[in-house]
Amino acid sequence: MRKIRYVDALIEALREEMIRDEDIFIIGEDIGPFGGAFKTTLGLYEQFGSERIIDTPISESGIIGTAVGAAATGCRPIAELMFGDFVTVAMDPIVNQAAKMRYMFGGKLKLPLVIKTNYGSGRSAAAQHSQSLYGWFTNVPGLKVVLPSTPYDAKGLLKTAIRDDNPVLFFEHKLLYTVTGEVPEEEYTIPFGVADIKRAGRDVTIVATGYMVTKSLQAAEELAKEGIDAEVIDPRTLVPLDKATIIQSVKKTGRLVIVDEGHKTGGITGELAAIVVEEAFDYLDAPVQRLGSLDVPVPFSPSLEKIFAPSEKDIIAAVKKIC
Amino acid sequence: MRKIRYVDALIEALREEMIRDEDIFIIGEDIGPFGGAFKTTLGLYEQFGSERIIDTPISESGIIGTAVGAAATGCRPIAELMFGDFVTVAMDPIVNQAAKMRYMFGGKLKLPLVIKTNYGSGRSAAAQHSQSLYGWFTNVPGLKVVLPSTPYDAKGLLKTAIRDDNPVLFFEHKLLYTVTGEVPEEEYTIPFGVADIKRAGRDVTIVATGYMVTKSLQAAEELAKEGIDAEVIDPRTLVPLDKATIIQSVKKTGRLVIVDEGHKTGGITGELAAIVVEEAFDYLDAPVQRLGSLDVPVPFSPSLEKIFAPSEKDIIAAVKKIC
Amino acid sequence: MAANKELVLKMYEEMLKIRLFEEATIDVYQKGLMPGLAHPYLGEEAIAVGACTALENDDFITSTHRGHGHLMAKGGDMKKMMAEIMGKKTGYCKGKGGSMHIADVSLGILGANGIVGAGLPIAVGSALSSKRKNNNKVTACFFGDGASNQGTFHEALNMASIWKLPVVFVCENNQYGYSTAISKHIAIENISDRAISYGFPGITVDGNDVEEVYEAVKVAVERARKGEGPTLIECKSYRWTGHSVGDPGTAYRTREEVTENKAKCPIIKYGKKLVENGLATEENLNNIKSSVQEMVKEAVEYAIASPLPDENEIYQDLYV
Amino acid sequence: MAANKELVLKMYEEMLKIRLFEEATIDVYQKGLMPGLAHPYLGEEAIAVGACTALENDDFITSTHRGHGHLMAKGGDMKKMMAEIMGKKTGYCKGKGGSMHIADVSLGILGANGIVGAGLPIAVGSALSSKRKNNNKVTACFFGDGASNQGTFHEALNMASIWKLPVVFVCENNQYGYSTAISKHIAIENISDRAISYGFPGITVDGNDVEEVYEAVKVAVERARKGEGPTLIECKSYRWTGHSVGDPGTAYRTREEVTENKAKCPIIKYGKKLVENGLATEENLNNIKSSVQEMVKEAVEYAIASPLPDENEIYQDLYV
Ligand SMILES: Cc1ncc(C[n+]2csc(CCOP(=O)(O)OP(=O)(O)O)c2C)c(N)n1
Ligand SMILES: Cc1ncc(C[n+]2csc(CCOP(=O)(O)OP(=O)(O)O)c2C)c(N)n1
Ligand SMILES: [Mg+2]
Ligand SMILES: [Mg+2]
Repeated sequence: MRKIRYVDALIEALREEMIRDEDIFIIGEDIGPFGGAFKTTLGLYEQFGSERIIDTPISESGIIGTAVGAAATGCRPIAELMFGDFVTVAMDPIVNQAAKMRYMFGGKLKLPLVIKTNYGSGRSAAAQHSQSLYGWFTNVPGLKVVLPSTPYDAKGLLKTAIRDDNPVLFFEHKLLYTVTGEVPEEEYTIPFGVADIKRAGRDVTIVATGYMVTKSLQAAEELAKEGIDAEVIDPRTLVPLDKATIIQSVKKTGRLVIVDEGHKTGGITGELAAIVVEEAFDYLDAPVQRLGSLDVPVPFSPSLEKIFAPSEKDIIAAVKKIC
Repeated sequence: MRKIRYVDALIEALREEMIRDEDIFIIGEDIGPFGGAFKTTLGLYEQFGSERIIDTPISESGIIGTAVGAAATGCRPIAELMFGDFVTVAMDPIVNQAAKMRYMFGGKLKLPLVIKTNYGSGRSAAAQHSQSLYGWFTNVPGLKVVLPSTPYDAKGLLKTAIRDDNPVLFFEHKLLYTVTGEVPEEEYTIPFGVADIKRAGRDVTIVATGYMVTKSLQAAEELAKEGIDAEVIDPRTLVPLDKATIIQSVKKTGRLVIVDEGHKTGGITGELAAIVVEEAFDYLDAPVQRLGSLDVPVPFSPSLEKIFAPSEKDIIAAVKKIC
Repeated sequence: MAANKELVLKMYEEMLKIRLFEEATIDVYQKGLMPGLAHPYLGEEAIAVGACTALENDDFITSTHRGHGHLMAKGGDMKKMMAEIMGKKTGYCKGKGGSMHIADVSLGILGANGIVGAGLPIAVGSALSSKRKNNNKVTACFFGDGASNQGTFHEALNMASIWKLPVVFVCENNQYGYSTAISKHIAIENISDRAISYGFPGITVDGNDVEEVYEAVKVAVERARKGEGPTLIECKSYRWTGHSVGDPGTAYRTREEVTENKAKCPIIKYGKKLVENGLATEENLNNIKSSVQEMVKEAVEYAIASPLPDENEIYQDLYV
Repeated sequence: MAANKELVLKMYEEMLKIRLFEEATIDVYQKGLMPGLAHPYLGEEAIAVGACTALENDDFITSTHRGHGHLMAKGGDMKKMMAEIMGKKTGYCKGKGGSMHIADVSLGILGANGIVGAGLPIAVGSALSSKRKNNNKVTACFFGDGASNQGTFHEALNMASIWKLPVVFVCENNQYGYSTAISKHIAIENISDRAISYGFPGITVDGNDVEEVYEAVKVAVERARKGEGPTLIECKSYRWTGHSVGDPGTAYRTREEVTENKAKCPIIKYGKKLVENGLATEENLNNIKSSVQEMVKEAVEYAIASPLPDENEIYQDLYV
């Protein structure tokens, strides 16, 4: 199968969907002729023009609020935030408007809206351009939260996000943009709420999100050399969450390591651990291990940043602690 | 000991601290002559005047950003958000500025800043005026998060918050404002990071936050009649968190129920459960039970809102499930 | 204007509907039949009615926490509104939203809103939608003087301007944001001057004069439909009641000030004008009043008689 | 102005310091010595220098992502800056912040900022602080044309206005927000007109003319110190480089446009003027240049020679 980059898989999804449905447009900062700060819309302006690839002023609340209003009136907007850290300047239209309008209005409208952004450390971009803030949104009913970890997933999940009639937050990892992977030429979508077993194993379950899937797979290869057979599960969508696949795996392995790039405290690893404890308590042979980023703002200097997020080594150590 | 209302205990703390320290001022909407939408500053304007009780335009980002700038330059501002739901319009100055400035700047400044607001359902205020959003901030290193559950705690914790040199988020429950409780006349403060055992017990540990402490204590009384002796622990501050007291209790009881008013999924109950599983796995005799609000926006109608947040009955049922 | 008898009587009736409906909501509140609160529109009827009369049925509006007037003027059903305000299953939102969250997309009503300033970018969005779909629809965006200090005001007006969107920004300057007098929150005389920042027209009109509002909005709507972009219309008005039904509204302003402003009642003023100009007789007006009274009474009865939502409905209407 | 020889030479030197420092940061980036990115201030030197020269040492500034110029003009230490930009332990923030997060409170520098528009309310806060403490300090708030579309701009200017705070809003209109030309994001000619929305003076000056900037800011600072409130000063300028060191800056504008604007070089222009007016000789200017070159060289060497932070430092400096 052909191999393409994560970012190109995303652009392909955008392009195919925009051809399919006239109601889709993209709105965001510097996404037009410039193609986006991370080149996530490269070439789309040339194909679809300024009416469908809309460059905005620097006004994130305005951008997301505009997308909400457009979604409420028959369009299917895709709003791009240049960095995931900028959700802080647009929380109200996401949390108090998009997530709640349908419910508050008694089901009177639908909001087919995708908010597309990136996250993650590793590029020396410091504390305001490196965060992994998606955890917050798992605590906001009415939203869906997607974290693709491969080019294949990126394309399939983005198409599903665009076709979904609910507001979807789509978080891309900056370090994945240039990673290549197999992506079929033919059309496909990936349903939400279906976890992917990225590596089958018998001894321990590693549930990992986004870029941490890559790290976990690397760790699993190392562990295999030492005779530990890890199963790596990528939930792909945090909301809806495929609890069943995770629970089933834990019932098989009896051991669970959770790896996420959000700060450990108050992030999604707690929720994932708690679910397993609630639903598979009797199958757990050891305490659940959670790995998250350190509980400090993302430091700038490479010597500090490199120990900020969970590493392959950290994952291996966590697994060994319980295997 | 004299009994006063939660709201009056808060005002007393503000008054005493403002007398003690000239650098303190309060800034927010309608907090001046009007005394605040929840009367949380009543009488302070008369005493301290418009220079120290500052009414603002409706500009929450501006208000919190202003407080950050004032804190960075030698003042000790207390910023009030009229409803906790409005953190959505002020996330950036809280999360990207206040929480990170000291760290990003290499420890170059301190930000003695309190952001004071309320939370919670139960007043038919619907989806945009009833949320319990404090969980997000436990995932933001650099902030402290306080949830007082009694008049006594309200006063003592607020004084500590005001004297803290770090940004503190202080969440008051709307249904507690008019609740009375014992508050000594003499000066006291309550240290952060020290949980309070609101009721000692042997059979099960209930960790509850804010208004859920009240509900849990009621539940505990009911359970006592049936011979179940519950220990009710109020962490009081979510950041810093007194893990030791919780762990110790669980080691004693072997059973844990967590009760919080945030939406269950992605909220703080997962974190609390995970910590206990990590640190007291071998002492747990039953799966941890988590109670949170339902995963829907807060509905308006009383017939729906009354089943939204965990009730005494829900708590009793959760305890019985594992006792 | 004066020529169109049907229109002027309709405007009179619409204002009266809002007036009596709001009096009824206050009554309902005082009787303990309303869960939570509501923000009465009393005294501001000419704005909603003048503006919505200048719109077509399928045009859009965005509303605010003080939304009853806008909803009604845009065609909202009184029964469903009152039922919603009481949290009933038969209400606009099946009881899930309440006073601050009523919407009816079929009437172009994109929702009241509990977050001050949040409606402005949403209005930009619906206007962008109309422009993209080329369907000739205009959006009227209502918001208060207090809301004009929110960042969203600035962002929305700027975006509407650079894209020349079909939106009319209707600022209801009722002199207060909650307890805060405008002199304490804005340092300029006319909020309409803020349009200068975006390069489109801004005008100030008498918000107690329904025809003046209507004419101004009509011009702006035409401008919008022609693709010439947005207009900011400031309607100077006064909030008769406290901020919400729970607020007497007397702690931060004098009774004299209130009385003085109530004397400018947009409805009495308009009624007089109609009679003077021979467009209506006292009897006409009285008949309208009786019929509206009946309507409101029915709405209240309907709402009271309606059931509360069933508990299992709590999980419905979240995701599509 | 022309009378004060010391001052004019100082301004020339300060501009040159920024210029050569920024050229060095680009060089450092190209050599792979800089982690992450930086946003060069090349071409805008006259703004930072003109503005900061009009300030006292203990006045405050808030800066932006494009902050090197402001920091240096306010007295920032070149060595600590370069070390920080390289992520070194000896840097201003011990390597924790990098180019976008340098602060030095002892010099009144309240921080560069990675969030566009976030500095404006912070500046209002420090100005409020000064007013409360009655310490006569003024805050200068730097921000870009792009930032003037953020909601925080609106909220901050309004708050500063109603409270008559001692703050000077310095808008660096360098014609672009990232790749977006100003004509695409603002529909009016002069951003300074936005002051009308708040009722305080707004003026536009030539951002390539350091004395014009200086004079305008001086007037505004005096006004601020007298308690008369804020001023908005728009400095028309041009961003010589791409948005950041990683952006060639040629995809969205023509080379001609860049060349044309570079011809207005504020430093060459000012040097010429000084020589023409007999305030400096070519030799003076060359001497300044040599000494600044030396300074920059030393800063780079210092930064290169400095160690990276130790891993255990990651937990330091979070809470007091
Ligand atoms: C973001 C936000 N801030 C504050 C409030 C609380 N609040 C509700 S209405 C209101 C006053 C609004 O004033 P204005 O915009 O003039 O509208 P009016 O009430 O006068 O119609 C305030 C402060 C809110 N609902 N949302
Ligand atoms: C809230 C926010 N939105 C977007 C960005 C990305 N960004 C950084 S600088 C910039 C352009 C800023 O333009 P302007 O304010 O004119 O300053 P300039 O770069 O021209 O100095 C953008 C879009 C950001 N850092 N923060
Ligand atoms: Mg008002
Ligand atoms: Mg610019």
